[in-house]
Amino acid sequence: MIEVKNVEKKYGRKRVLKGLSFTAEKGEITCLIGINGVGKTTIMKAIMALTPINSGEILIDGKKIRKESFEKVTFIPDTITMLPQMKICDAFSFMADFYKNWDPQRAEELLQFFKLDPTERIANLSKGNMAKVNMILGLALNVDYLLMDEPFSGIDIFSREQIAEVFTSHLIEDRGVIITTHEISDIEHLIDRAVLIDNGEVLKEFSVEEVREKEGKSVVDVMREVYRG
Amino acid sequence: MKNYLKLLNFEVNRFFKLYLTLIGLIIVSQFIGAIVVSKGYMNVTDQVINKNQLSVSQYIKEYGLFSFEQFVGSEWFVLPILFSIAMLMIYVFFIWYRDWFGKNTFIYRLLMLPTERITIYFAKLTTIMLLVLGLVTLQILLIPIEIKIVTSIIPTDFRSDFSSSHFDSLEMLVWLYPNAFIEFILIYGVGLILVAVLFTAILIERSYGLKGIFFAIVYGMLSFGVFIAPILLNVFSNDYFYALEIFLMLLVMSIIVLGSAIWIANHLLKYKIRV
Amino acid sequence: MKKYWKTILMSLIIVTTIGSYYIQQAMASKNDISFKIETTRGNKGEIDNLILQASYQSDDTYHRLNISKEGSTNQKSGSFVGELIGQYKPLMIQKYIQEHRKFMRGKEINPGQYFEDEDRLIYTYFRSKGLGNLFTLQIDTLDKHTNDSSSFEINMPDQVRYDWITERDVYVENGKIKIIATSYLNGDEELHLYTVDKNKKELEHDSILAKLQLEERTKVIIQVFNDYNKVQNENYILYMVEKYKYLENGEREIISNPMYLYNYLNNEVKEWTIPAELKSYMNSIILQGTDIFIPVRSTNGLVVNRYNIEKKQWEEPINFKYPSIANAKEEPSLQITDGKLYLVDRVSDGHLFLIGDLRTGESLYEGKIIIENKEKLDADYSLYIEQIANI
Amino acid sequence: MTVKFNNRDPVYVQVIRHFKEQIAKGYFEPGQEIPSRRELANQLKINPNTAQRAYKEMEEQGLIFTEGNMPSCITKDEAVLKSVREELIIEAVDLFLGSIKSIDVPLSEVLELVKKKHDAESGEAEESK
Repeated sequence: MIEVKNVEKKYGRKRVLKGLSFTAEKGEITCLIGINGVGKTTIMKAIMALTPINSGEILIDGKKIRKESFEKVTFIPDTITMLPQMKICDAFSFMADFYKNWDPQRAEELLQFFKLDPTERIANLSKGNMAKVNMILGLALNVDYLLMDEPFSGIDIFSREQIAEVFTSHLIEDRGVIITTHEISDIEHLIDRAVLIDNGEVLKEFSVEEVREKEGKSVVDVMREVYRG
Repeated sequence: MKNYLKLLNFEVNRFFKLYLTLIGLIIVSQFIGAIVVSKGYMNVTDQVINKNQLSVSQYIKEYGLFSFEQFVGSEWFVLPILFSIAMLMIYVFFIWYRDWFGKNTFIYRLLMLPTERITIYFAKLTTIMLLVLGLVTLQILLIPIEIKIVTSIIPTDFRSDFSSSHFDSLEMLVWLYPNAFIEFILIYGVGLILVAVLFTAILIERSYGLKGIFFAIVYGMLSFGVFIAPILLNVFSNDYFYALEIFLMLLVMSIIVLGSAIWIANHLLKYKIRV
Repeated sequence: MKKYWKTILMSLIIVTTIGSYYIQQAMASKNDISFKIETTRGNKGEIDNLILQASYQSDDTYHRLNISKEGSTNQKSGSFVGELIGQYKPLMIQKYIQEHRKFMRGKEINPGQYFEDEDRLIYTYFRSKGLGNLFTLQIDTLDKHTNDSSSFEINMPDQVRYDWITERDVYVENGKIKIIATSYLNGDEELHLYTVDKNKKELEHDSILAKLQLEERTKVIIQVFNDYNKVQNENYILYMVEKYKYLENGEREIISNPMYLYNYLNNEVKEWTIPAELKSYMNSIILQGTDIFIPVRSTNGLVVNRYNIEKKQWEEPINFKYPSIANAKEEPSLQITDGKLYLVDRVSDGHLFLIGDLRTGESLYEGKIIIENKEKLDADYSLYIEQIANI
Repeated sequence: MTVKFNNRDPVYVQVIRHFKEQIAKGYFEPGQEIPSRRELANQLKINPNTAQRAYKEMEEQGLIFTEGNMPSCITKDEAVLKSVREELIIEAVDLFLGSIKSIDVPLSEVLELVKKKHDAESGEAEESK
């Protein structure tokens, strides 16, 4: 599992993460929920050591991040992490070149699923398609944990539906997924755990099904309580 | 090691198209220059000879022979070199900043590769050295061709013999093409250290943002200070040391500077870098 | 592997091109000119530990080399490595550094600042103290037997204000250090004799042997004839004060050039006149011990005219027979050390190297300095010997 | 087979109810094979872990059984099937009673209405067949 233990982070004097802690289990979809600017993306970058933390600790399966971890964890930021002048097939061969557990068949599968042409240049892709290719770069990796930053935001409804389907597919099964979003409505029944975040702190961390079972509340109801309360 | 080679190849590929245009520019400019300078010389000589009815030997006695250095000194030859140096100096910075800025965030991908992040640093460092040495090589290959061009235009009795090395006519060329291999290693070694220090300074700026620029400058000056410390030491101890001792101290200092540059870069890339 | 053809190709081209360029450079310098000494007559032992520091010149190539009985070693002009190991310092200085490395630290390399005898090596240095051209005189003494060194510094009196001071010779005798130095102050030139009392560590006396203001167009040089490159304890200094001016057509017209002899022992300065017929050979005058030698190349060898300072008379000239070339464009290189004459002069097939005994006039050794790689021979090369030293 | 999930009840509970309705309607005959967990998650657009939990729950309730790694099937046990039908009917009746209680109408009148409605509907069903 991924443990984030009272992580402090400051940009200059502004405290962005204030002793934030939560855990994400392997095999569960954990969703960080909070309005923009509360530090969701920062947490993800911190987990991937893409930005330093001032104090606190982040462990992946009990160990601090090191180069081998990048074969076990992957991060799909909100912009594509490949060069625009690359063709999709170039991007895939780049991934195959560097990652041992890059799965070309799965990449091929996803390409067909998303109905994308491998010889297309990334620069000429629509925002939706670019998000899909970006998604494939993560999904086609045989990793234990997948971090996705706002996978659905700002893309057309059809691409969104296609991406949502991925969450219900075998690609996600028994992998730890952390996604961030600021509007929960369209994926509420996809996630296992929810972590409500507000200006750098975790307000509430709960299992979505348990809350429905015990309190009969949806995630949105909990949010209304917590944020207004 | 394998990742290092893959990254190196990847970085070289990224610059290759621009590199080819640079090479094309150098070739075109120097070849045209060779023709223009030689033709110009011949026109002048023909005019002078015809006007004052001189014999060839009188002309030579009066105005001297055409030496290849006249071409090497011309702007046709020198400008492309200066331009390439400027381009490469800019690319020393651009090779890093292009990954942060621009439409994509390729730095994410680089930092998420399952390899020691210092490999990225080494790959980019080697790329710069390869690009520099590539142009150095190009020039060595072009000179004989340019000599052929000039000799095809200027008849033998008008020109001095072009045998000796042509790199000791211009101050700049003496530095780029020293006549002893050991000097070549030293000069390009210092060049390597300069680029390494610049890279680390860039990484400092990339890790600490605004105050990073200040840190980077301080780090740069510190490295420079450490590098020339033996010379300062010798001056303050009014020449206590012999040249060889100073040289050995400089060697040690440069290893320290290079080592610290790499160590800092490694530390920054691992713990402090921000995307 | 084939995917990385660009990088591999580039690296291969770079390595081969630069590699071959420097191999070719190394080759080029390897088959530079090299010389060897062939003995023709006399005892071979004379040149055993001799090194000739020479420079070779032919149309546009010039470089320096050391010639010895083993052959010649090239000093690539301005080679970085040569610079590092101090190859270009005068041989005498190199010898001092080898023998007294610690004492020689930070010392200048002008032999005129040193005085050496069996038990001491003394070093003098006029250090300018920043602006206002105030000078201090630093005297370092090394006791050769005990190997410890002492040093003291004297502040030169206020009126000693010059742009710079160049030491020409140092003479030490029963506690007195006498330094001959020319000092320059915006164009004016003075030849000074500073006397320092070694025990009291103070400046005892500062006399001006020659003083010249720069009149408007006249120029002035003070030429000291003692051999610059060697540390010799001559009792006498022969110097000339030449005043000349440039005429419109650029010719140099000598106004006056009296010569003086200064005697270290009794502090006397006496004018010395050179015989008219030898005037044109003035540049090759050598003062050695109590004699002034003026060598003149004759049709079949060299005539060395000798003037004995103590007896104040010209003695029998010594002449050495060898097939010299009358109007050769090179001057004979000549050096006199410890009563021996070392001569290198152009002969038809190279350079003659002759060692003669000045007392008896007979030649102890005769040999030829010739170019080893014959095919490299280019007729009008010239070989100039800067210094001959035994190491 | 699309199901509209509400956000308040646990998704796995809604999945189980969906299965019970299908059984009650006879859509699933006893012993019939049902889609695997992965197919179900995909069809119902739900998280595979939820499908997994729903299957586990149904197995506990005896609704379905899985031998080895064969696909799961609906139970053949009549008693279970009967109880499923009853459970749904009772649930519908509770719902019905809950809603008419507020209208305060005598039970006999209500029953009369229900019978008339039922006969009319079954008549139509007869003609349309």
